[in-house]
Formats: sequence, structure tokens, C-alpha cells
Amino acid sequence: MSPSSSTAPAPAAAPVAQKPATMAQALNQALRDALVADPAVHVLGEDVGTLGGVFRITDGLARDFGDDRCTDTPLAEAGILGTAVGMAMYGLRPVVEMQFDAFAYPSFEQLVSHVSRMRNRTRGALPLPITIRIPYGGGIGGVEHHSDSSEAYYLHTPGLHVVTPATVEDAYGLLRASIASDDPVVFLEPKRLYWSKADWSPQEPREVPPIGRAVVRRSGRSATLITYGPSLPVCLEAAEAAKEEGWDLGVVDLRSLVPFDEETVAAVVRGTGRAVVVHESAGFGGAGAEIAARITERCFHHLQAPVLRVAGFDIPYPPPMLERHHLPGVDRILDAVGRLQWEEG
Amino acid sequence: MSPSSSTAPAPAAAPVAQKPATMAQALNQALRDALVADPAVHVLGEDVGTLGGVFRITDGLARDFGDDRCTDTPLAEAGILGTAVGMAMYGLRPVVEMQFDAFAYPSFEQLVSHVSRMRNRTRGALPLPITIRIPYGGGIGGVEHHSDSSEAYYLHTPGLHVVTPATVEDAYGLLRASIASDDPVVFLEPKRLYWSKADWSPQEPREVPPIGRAVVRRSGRSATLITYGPSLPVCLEAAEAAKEEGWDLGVVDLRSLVPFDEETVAAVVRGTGRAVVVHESAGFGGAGAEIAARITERCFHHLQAPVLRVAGFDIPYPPPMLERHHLPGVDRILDAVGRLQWEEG
Amino acid sequence: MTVLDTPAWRPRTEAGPLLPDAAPFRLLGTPEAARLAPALLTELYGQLVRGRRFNRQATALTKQGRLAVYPSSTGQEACEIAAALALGPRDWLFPSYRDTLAVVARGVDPVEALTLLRGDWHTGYDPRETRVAPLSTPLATQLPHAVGLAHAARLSGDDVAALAMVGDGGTSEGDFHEALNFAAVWQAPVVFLVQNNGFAISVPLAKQSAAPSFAHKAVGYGMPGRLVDGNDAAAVHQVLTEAVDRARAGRGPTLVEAVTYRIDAHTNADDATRYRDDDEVAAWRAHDPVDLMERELTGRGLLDDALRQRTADEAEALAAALRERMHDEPRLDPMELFAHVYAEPTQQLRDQEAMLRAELEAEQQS
Amino acid sequence: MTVLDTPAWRPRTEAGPLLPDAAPFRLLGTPEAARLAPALLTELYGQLVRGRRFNRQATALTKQGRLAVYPSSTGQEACEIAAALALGPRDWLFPSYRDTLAVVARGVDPVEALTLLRGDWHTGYDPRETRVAPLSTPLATQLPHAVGLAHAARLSGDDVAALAMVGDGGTSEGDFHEALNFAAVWQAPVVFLVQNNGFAISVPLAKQSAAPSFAHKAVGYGMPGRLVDGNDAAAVHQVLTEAVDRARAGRGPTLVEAVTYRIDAHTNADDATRYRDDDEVAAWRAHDPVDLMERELTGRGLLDDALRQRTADEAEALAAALRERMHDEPRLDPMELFAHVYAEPTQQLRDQEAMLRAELEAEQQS
Ligand SMILES: Cc1ncc(C[n+]2csc(CCOP(=O)(O)OP(=O)(O)O)c2C)c(N)n1
Ligand SMILES: Cc1ncc(C[n+]2csc(CCOP(=O)(O)OP(=O)(O)O)c2C)c(N)n1
Ligand SMILES: [Mg+2]
Ligand SMILES: [Mg+2]
Repeated sequence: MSPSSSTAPAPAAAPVAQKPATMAQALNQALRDALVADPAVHVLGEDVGTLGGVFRITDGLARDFGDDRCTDTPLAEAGILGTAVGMAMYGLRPVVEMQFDAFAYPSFEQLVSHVSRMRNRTRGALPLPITIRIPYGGGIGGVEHHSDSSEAYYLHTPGLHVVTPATVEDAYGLLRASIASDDPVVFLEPKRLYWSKADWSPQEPREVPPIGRAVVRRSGRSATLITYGPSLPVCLEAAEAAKEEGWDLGVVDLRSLVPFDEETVAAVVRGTGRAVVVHESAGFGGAGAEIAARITERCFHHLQAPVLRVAGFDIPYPPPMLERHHLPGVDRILDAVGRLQWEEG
Repeated sequence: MSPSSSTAPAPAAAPVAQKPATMAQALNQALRDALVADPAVHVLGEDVGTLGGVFRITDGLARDFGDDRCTDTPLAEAGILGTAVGMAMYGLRPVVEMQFDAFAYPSFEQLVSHVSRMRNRTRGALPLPITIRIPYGGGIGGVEHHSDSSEAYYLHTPGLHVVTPATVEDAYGLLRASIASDDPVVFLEPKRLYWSKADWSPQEPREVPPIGRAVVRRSGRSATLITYGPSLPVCLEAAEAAKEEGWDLGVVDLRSLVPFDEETVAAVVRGTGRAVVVHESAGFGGAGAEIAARITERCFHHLQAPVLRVAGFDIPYPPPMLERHHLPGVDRILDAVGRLQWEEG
Repeated sequence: MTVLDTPAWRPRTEAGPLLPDAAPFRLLGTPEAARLAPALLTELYGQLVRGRRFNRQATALTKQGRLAVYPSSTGQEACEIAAALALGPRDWLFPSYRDTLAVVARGVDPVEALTLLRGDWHTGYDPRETRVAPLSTPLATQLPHAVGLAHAARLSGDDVAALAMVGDGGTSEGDFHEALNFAAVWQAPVVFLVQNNGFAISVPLAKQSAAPSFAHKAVGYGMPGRLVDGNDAAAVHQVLTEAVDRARAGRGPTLVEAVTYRIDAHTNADDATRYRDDDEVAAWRAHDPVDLMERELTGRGLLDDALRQRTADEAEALAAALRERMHDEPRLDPMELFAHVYAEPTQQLRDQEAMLRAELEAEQQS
Repeated sequence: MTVLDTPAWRPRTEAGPLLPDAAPFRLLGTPEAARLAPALLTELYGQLVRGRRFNRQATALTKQGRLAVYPSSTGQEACEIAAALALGPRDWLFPSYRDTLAVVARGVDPVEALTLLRGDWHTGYDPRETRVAPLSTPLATQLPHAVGLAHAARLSGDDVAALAMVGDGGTSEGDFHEALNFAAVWQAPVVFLVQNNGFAISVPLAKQSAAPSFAHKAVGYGMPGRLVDGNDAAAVHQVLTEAVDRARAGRGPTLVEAVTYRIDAHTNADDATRYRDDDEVAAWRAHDPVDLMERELTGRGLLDDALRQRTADEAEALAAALRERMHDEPRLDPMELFAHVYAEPTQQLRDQEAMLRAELEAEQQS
């Protein structure tokens, strides 16, 4: 590697992503734009350099910004996150890639005992602006350890932001916002949406959404589906299919689990009086538990039925051949909607 | 260390714990009795040998059973749990001690990716009967990293049992049951109850409760407090104090978070129509979220008010001087009970 | 005279050379090879040829969708085979995710060994029965397992050794370090085999380690380190056999680095041309483990056309059987998803099981 | 000629001796000590005496409930002092939980340095301003931080080195391994100081490591390892200064093992008689860092009664100031619990803040 970043080639100015773009391209563009915008931004992880990452999210970054701005590390996740802490202490803004969800676990101690607490421990003197990108979730036919949904571990850890985009546009905007944040962000990328496309291009930049604002993707009067990340397209599909049953379903995309935008969610649920939370991680102790419990606390007297959850089973993530039975699908969501005690409404 | 366990002295038969006994003594006795009952049981961890552990739970075990049955390991938690996996693969029943809650984090990958999944991955051929003892929670004036409540991480991980005693008698019975279980058990010891005493002695062994059964510690007609581990005494105290307010509060001690005894809890809550979940870990995404969400799903039409939660703040565990503000106390529990919309009842 | 001059502060032995050899140990093509038993050489040869064919067949099966993914060990067959053959029947093998070949060479049914890679959810074989741990995907995590098992055997007075395999990349993980340290402190009967194949996916050795060799890491744990030509099946076999014998004799663990090369891409899904030159691959093809063995056998007059043909036929038969047996998709019962999470399913799992059963019945009816 | 004979497969240098010295390096009491500047020796002496007094005072404060806990470094003052003095003003120190003394010797206000141990919730000092990382309780976790910071400085063309401290027990953690490996691969300007004080709480060295020395671990990372008498302040200072200079010159990391002894119990809450003999403690008392320095100064005629008295007075003044300033309990504002979790508190934290505020107001009224 070159001894100093001054030897790195001048950053490529031209955007790479073309309309329509995939989520993978939007993420790549966000990293490029962040690297151009701020010399403190450094990307590091396993295979992020020459290879461009196993999902090609960092494609071309080492070529265009030099090895020092986009660095292949030794194979050790605690080491990656631990050195990122040190880099952030110095004043850099590391963007770390964990290769797969389950391979972030070795860095758990660094995450919980340091990343999440350094600002607090130093009374604000040492914030750690680290973005930890983790491809997560299933639906890609991955073998063991390649499809975990680990958001519940992170959202229960005070001091971390937990962000997860569900659209191409949000992937760009939320990643830019995460890198710009002075707080550590666990940025969960729904890997099965990497190849989803949208009519989006970096040439027409749109407002970067602030972290912590949910968005109503579809409004509906009968009931509300509350979801995030990989389950958003499924919920939209379910809402479409529900029309046949005579249900007008709204869909809220949380976009970040921490901060959790309880104002937006509570307002929508108050309007419908019925809600189903949908996510693919194991249901027991999952994000849906917090969402359901909190919404119930806030909206109890507006509820016609309990807030239900449609989630993955409480089992280790199943093999490719069985994952369709595990993942929340349209039918299971509609079944849950059907159980919302309509007769009493 | 001696080359083979055959050189170990004959196990001490005489119980050590005398009436009244502390929880620490009951745990020590449980380990002793397990070591006597089954030669496959091995205790390992940092300082568990000569020192008897920093909380003295393994006091005298190395002396009485030999270094090979109670082993001081090198200082590396992933190594401790990882070697315990191998020992269990061979056919032993390792009982691992993590010195403090936060120091279990380095072993997180071994726990999630192996301990919790080995049985499933091998279609039942390779169960891992490992007990992982973790002193947890606050209230002892510990400095940073010595008071974490980490149960939410474990209960969301399919394949693990999560057990936590709140009484001296349960400490003995549940630890024996955990060691006897063919499944891995995360055994959370409420460290501030280590010195709590009860009129219990191993000379009068009582039935070992099966893992997975909640117990009604106090019945009451107005509302139900649902709790576990370190918060049980606080809830009992609150229930006592509530009498002054004219409330007759019941208290359920879960004893295990996985399996979660939803039958018992739902039955009790159906009876009162009002419930508050109490625990000291951060509320957001904590065990209380699952309990509240699940009970609401099951008992919605019996509820007079939303299931409320009284939990620790969503902050890193505070320092000794401020922990009383963080921990759920009697007043905060009574406040929550007060918010249970009595007028509408 | 201070306390530092007493043996008390440094109670550990320093007998024997601390550093491993600077050059990898070789046998094939050297005068030493003359003393190798013909039966061993022909056995290794047969295994190498079958192993190579197995790798090719398994890769082909990924193209046909019969395997979800296959990390080939082509070019590394000598390590795979030697690891399996160095073990006695009661010893344990702890493979990493790339080591299907070692598992098969150890005697596990090939279809069982491929179960996980096939998209099924379990190891296929019974680890206790076969004395082969599950192929480990989280890198280096299997190393402490091997130490624990070996330690448990030793505590039980049981004459069992463990051999654990890891890649050059895997040595960077904390688990590697913790495993070696526990093994050395406990004097556990375990052998660590680092297959240094030059890459961790796309990351070359120079970005992984600055050590003179991985064998040199042994020094820091107080165990012997051996460096061996990983394409020389006889050399790897000898070094591993010695290390296993040493372990079994109660003399503690050994770290072995086998220098080899990954000829194929990381897996069938990888494009290795993105990060390495053909020249490098060509240079290693000229030092091929099968060729090296063929040359040795030919030189000693042990390889005639008949043996060559019979070996090739055996390899083809193996491949054909694999194709045949892997032709049908495995039929997985979704209801079994709940069966092995715990000894007894929890109430929650029983509820989920009931829900899925109802869904499946509804599916069948429609 | 095979690919193994080309330099390609082993691109790393092997220049210089690979192994550290077998015996710890010493200066005090040796002829070499003659060339040490008197000013350095008297500076080290003053620091040692003040450091010892500081340890004693801090331990006393635990008895009075003024500190929640104190892990004393009595017996290890030479390492603590030398670590602080080896650094330039812009370098960074990464202490472990036992290293309050090094932090104070580096110039941090003692009361600030004791903030966490006092039962307060933050580091007290500003790490960026003082260039001292928070005292790290989770063992070895601070080592990768030091590597990352040093690497970042180097990438920025900034002439900064980092020195990270860890105990013998801490070397067993995976983070130790990962940090050393990253440092060596990145050639980061960082120095690792292992204070081998014989124990990790109750666990003696022999149960922690089987290596000839911790300095030998350097071999496996491709960095120099140095072994030094940790009670010889001049020797530790020299070895660390050389290592820091080497790092600053772009020549990469160094691993230093300082052999020393923990004279006090693990912390004030520990009873060391449960696991070690008085004889051992006595043997190490005969090799005391303060005594060693006094003898050297006396031998060179640098220590007269006046200096001795002045030094003792300074130490007493320091202790008195500490007692005085630590007399009052710190007043912590519970409302600040919510202030630094994030740059901006979340809605949930604001709600919790409001609840606590209401409670506190109610408390005050009642
Ligand atoms: C803990 C962990 N981190 C990351 C990965 C993803 N991964 C799979 S294989 C691989 C490279 C392994 O390299 P090496 O150890 O040299 O073995 P080889 O592939 O060369 O056999 C990586 C990074 C993983 N499986 N486990
Ligand atoms: C990750 C982790 N595990 C366990 C502990 C508990 N603990 C605190 S100090 C200590 C012993 C440390 O020994 P050593 O590294 O030799 O440092 P010393 O105390 O001798 O200075 C232990 C086990 C911890 N702080 N961090
Ligand atoms: Mg490799
Ligand atoms: Mg020590």
C-alpha cells in the first residue's frame, strides 16, 4: 500500500450509476460521493479493494481512490472494527464492510463495549463517526451463516443508530446520511434487494432524508403494515393483493429502527386501529416485539385488535430449499390481517 | 495440571451450604452436586480454580475435585466457550463461567454461530449440553462493563435456553436442571442477589423445577407484575407497598425467558386484565417488549389497559453513583401501576 | 542475582530449536523419497486423482444447480488427502468449509459430505460416528473446538488426537490465536494445519500477514512449527503423521503450514481474474500435486499404464456415482425445521409448527 | 526449480535476527548505565517515588469509599513511568485499566485520571486533548484502537506514534492477535507493551502461556520483539524510546515484554494470599524498581539527602493534594445520563429524561 493518501489518484468525479440503477449501484455511488466530499472518509473490510466486495458494492473504489481510501484488511472482524475505532479517534470517518451478517459477530464486543459507548464515556469528547455496513437477511439462497437478520442485537444496544434502506433512493440517501452522522451507525443492507432497480440516478440528487424518519409508502384505511428493509416489497405486494379481499392496507417503512419514529407510526396506527408488523428475523425478541409493544402502549384505545407480528420462525435460518417457508410472504401477511378481528371493528 | 482426571481426589460428599444459605452458596452447592453426580461435568473459566471465582461461586471446587474438573483457563472468552464446544462434542458437560456480563461478548460468535445451532445443524446428532453461567445486572456499585443486562441478546437467539433464578432455592434447582439439560443454557445469575439469604439447605433437597415453568410468587386481583431475576425482590416489595394504595398486585417470576411460559403468564393476566413487565436491562428491544407484545396478542380482549413496561433507560449502564436512578424501583413500578387506567376498569 | 535470574519467572522449556525451517520440507523428487513405501505412494496417488476428479465433478454440479455453491480444493489435493490419511480411525478431523475432500478421503460418504453445500440444512453425516466435525463456515471457529475435544479426550485418558484445518486468511482471526494458546497451555493432542494457498478470496498473502511464515507463529505459543511443501503429498503426510504421533504421545500440539495454491476461483461464484494474474496460476500448475506424485511413481517404476488406467477409471466411477446420486433434488420436509432446535420444541415452536402445517395442507388442497 | 524456490511465495523480509534476546535487557547496575544522562535518571527517580506514593494514596482512598476500586501498579512503576516518558507530546497512549499511573505520568490531572474509578461515568480527561485513550477495562480491546489511530496518523502523513499497554493475561485475547497482525501488515507506527506481572488476577503465567516469552510472539507477526527487565526504569525507557523512534521513522511496530511483578493484590477488593506465596512476593521486593534506581543514583553520587527529601516531599504533596481534592464526593447530575448517548437524544431518550426530571422534582418537593 502506498505510504500516504497524497499518492492516491484524484477522485473520479463522474457518477457511475446510470438510470435505472440498482440498489448496489446506488450504494456504490453513495460511497464514491462520500469519498469525494470528505477526505476523512475511509472504506475498509475484507475484499473491498481489488475485488470490490463480494457484492461489488465497493466496485472500483480502490482503483479510483487508492488503496489507502479503500483498504483490504486482514481477515478479522474485531480487528476491522477495532482499528476503525482508532481511526475515528484520530479524526477519520471509517466506513466498515462486514462481509455477511453472521460474520459481524466476532466484532460484537468492540461494537457493544466501545463503538456504542465511546461518546458517552468521554462526555461527548470522542464521538465515533463509524458506519458499519452489514449485508443482512435471506432470500438469496445462501448456505448457513449467510442469511442472518441481526438487527435485534443492534437496536437493543444504546448508542448505536440502526438504519436499513428498502429502496434504491433511500440506499443512497441513508448511506450518505449515515456516513455524515457523528454517531456510529449500523447500516443494514437487505442483500436480496441489492439487484432491485429503480428510476433513480445520482445526476438528479434528491434531498437526503434525515436518519430517524419513517415514511408512509402507501396509505390505507383498513389496517397498517409496519415494516423495514427486505420486507417492504413483500408488504407492498400484500397490500396490493389485499384489495381483492376488500382491505385497504397502508404500509409504513421505518427506514431506521434507532431512532424509532414512533410519532409517525403511532399517528398512522391511530388512524386505522389495526396493525401488523412484518420482518424476517426470528419473531421472539425481534424488532417487531418492540414496535408492537410500544405502539400498543401509545395507541391502546385506538386499537380494534392486538398488533400482530409476522416474522421468521424462531429457528436458525433455514437452508435455501426451505427459506420460502420461513420468510414472511404475502399469504402469511394476509392471514394475519385476516385475524385482526374485523367483525368487532 | 494433572494429565488425567483419575488423579483427582475423591469428590467431597458433605454439602457445604448451611441453613440459611445465600444464593452464592446454593450455586456452589449445585456445582458440587453436579460434579459428584456426573463425571462428565467440568467447570471452566477465568479464576474459577484456586481463587474460586471473583464471586466465589466455584469456591473449593478445584481443591475438592481437582484442577481437571474445575479449570483456570487462559484469559479468552471465545476460547473458553469454543473449547467447551469441543469438550461437549467429545461427550463432556462443560459448565463455563464468564466473569462478568460484558466479558461474555467476545464469545458471541461461538455462542450464536455454534453453541445455539450445533444440534440443528447435525439433525440432533450433536447436542451441546453446555451451561454458560453469566453474573449479570447491576446494583452492586460496579464500574463500567460490570453491570450489563444482556438477556435480550440471548433470548433472540434460537437454540439457546435462557434461565435466570431469583431465589436461593431456584438458584440451586435451576442450575442443576440447566447442567442436566441436553441443550445449551445461558444461565444468568443476578449478581446483586448473590448475597441474598433464604431458609434453604441442600440437606433437604426439593424437587428441581423443570426449565420453562414460570411461577406465581404472589397472587393478586388488581394487576400483575411480570418479572425475573434481579427485579423479583423489587416487585415483591412494590406489591407490598401497593396495598397502601388499595391495589392487590400479583407477581409472576418467569424463571426462564426461553422457554417462555406464556400459558402461565397469559392465564394470570387474563385474570387481572392489567399487567406491568419489570426488568432492569434497557427497555428498547428488551425482554419486556416480547413479553408485552405476546401477552397482548393472547389476552387483548381481557386487557383493561396496555401492558406497560418498567425497565432501565436506553443508555449505557450508569456509574455506581447514579444507578439508583436507572434501576426500576418501587416508586417507578407503582407509577406504572397507577397509569393502568383504573377509571375505565 | 535477582529474581529474574531464577527459573521461577520463566518456567517454560526452551529445548529444541525454536524456529521452523526456513524452506518448506519436501520429499517427492528428493533422495529421501526412496525410503517411502510403494503402497503409501500408490495410495496417495489414487486419492489425489480421485480427489481432483471429485473437485471437478462437484464444480460441475454447481452449474447444474445441484449444489448451491462449491469451494474447490483443486491444487490443494495433497493437503486434503494427507490430512485425512494422517489420522487413525478414532482421531477427529475438524475441517474448514473448503475441506470437503479431506472429509471424503476420511471415508465419509461423498453425498453426505456435500449435504450442506447442496442447500440442505444439516451436515449429512453424523460427526460422532464419522469423527468428522461439521465443515466450518465461520472461519477459524472450529479450531477451539478441536482443542476442546482433544483436551477432553486427554482428560478421559483416551488415546485420541484431533487435526484442525484452517486457511491463511483464517489465521488472522482471534479464534486462531486463542485456540493455539489453549492447546499449548493444556498440551492438548491437536495438530493445526494451515493451508496457505496464497489468497483469502481476493486478498493476497502480503495483505494478510507479515510473518516469515505461518509456521513461525508456533514460536509465540511454545509449540513446534513445521513448514512443508503443500503440493508434496508424501511430505505433508509425513509431517502430519509425525505431529499426530507426537500429540498422541502426550507431547502436545504442533502447527503445520503447508504452502500450496488455490488453482480454481474461490468458489464457482467467484471470478479470480479480477484479482490475480494467469502467470501466477501457470507457475503453480507447473508444481502440481498430482504431477509431482506421478513423476515420483514413474521414476520409481511404480506407475504403469494399467495402474494409470485403473486409477482413472476409479475416479470416473466416483464422479459418475456422484452425478447419479446428486441427480435428484433432495426432498426436504419443511416440518423438520422445528425438530432439532431443542431437544423438546418450545411452546412457541409448536405453535409455529402448527401454523406451517396448516399452510402446507392448504397448499396441497389448492 | 519450482514456484516455491521463487521469492514470489514468500515476499516478506527476514533480515535481522528473528528471535528476541533470551534474557531481559537491563541497564541499572550494569556498566552500560554509566552513559545514561543524570537528568534522565533523576527524572525517572522522582516519577517512581511519586508514582509509588500515588498508588498507596489511591488504595487508601478506596478504603475511605472515595474510589469505587483501584487496581494498583505498585511494583510496576518503572513500566508505567517509562511508557509515559517514552512518548512525545503528540503521541498517543492507550492504557489498560491498571495504568492510571502512566496516564498521570503523561501529565493528565490525577483527579481526572481517577474519574471512572471514582464511580463517575466518564473518563474525566479529554482523550483528544491529552492524547490519552480511555483506560480500557475490556482486556486487549484497546490494542486495535491504537493500531487504527497510528495507521490513520500515518495515512495522514502525521508524525504520530501510539503506545498501547496490556497485561500478560490480556495477551490471550483474540484482540491482541488481531491488533498485532494488523499493525505488522500495515506497518503502523505503534508499540505494544506487555507488562508481564506474573498474574491475571489469580491465574499464574504458566496457565496463561507456554511461550518462551511474550516477546517471542513478535516472531509470528514479522515484527521485532524485545524482552526487558520491567523493574529497571532506565532499561524500559530505553527500549520503549527506541521502539517509538522506530515506529515514527516508518519502520513499523514493535512488541516489548517487560518482566515485572504485581506487588499488591489485583485490586483493593482482592485477597492475593488465596493464590500466591509470600516468598514469591518477597523475592520480587528484593528487585524493586524504586530501590534499583536509588542504588544506581547513589552509586553515581547523584542522590543526596536533599534530593531524597525533596522527592519525598513532592510525593507527599501530591498525595495530600489528591486526598484533599478527592475528599468531596463528585456531584453527578442524573440528567446528564441522557446527554451523551447520541449527538441528539432520540425521542425515547427525551421521554425518559422527562420522566426522570419529574421524579427528581417530586423527590425534592417531598
Ligand atoms: C468469520 C468469517 N469471516 C468472513 C467469512 C467470509 N469468507 C469466507 S471464505 C473467506 C476467505 C477465506 O480465506 P482462507 O482462510 O485463506 O481460506 P481459503 O478460502 O483460501 O481456503 C472469507 C473472507 C467467513 N466465512 N467467516
Ligand atoms: C475481556 C475481559 N475479560 C475479563 C475481564 C476481567 N478481568 C479484569 S482484570 C483481569 C486480569 C487481567 O490480567 P492481566 O492482563 O495480566 O493484567 P493485570 O491485571 O495483571 O494488570 C480480568 C480477567 C476483563 N476486564 N475483560
Ligand atoms: Mg487461503
Ligand atoms: Mg498480569
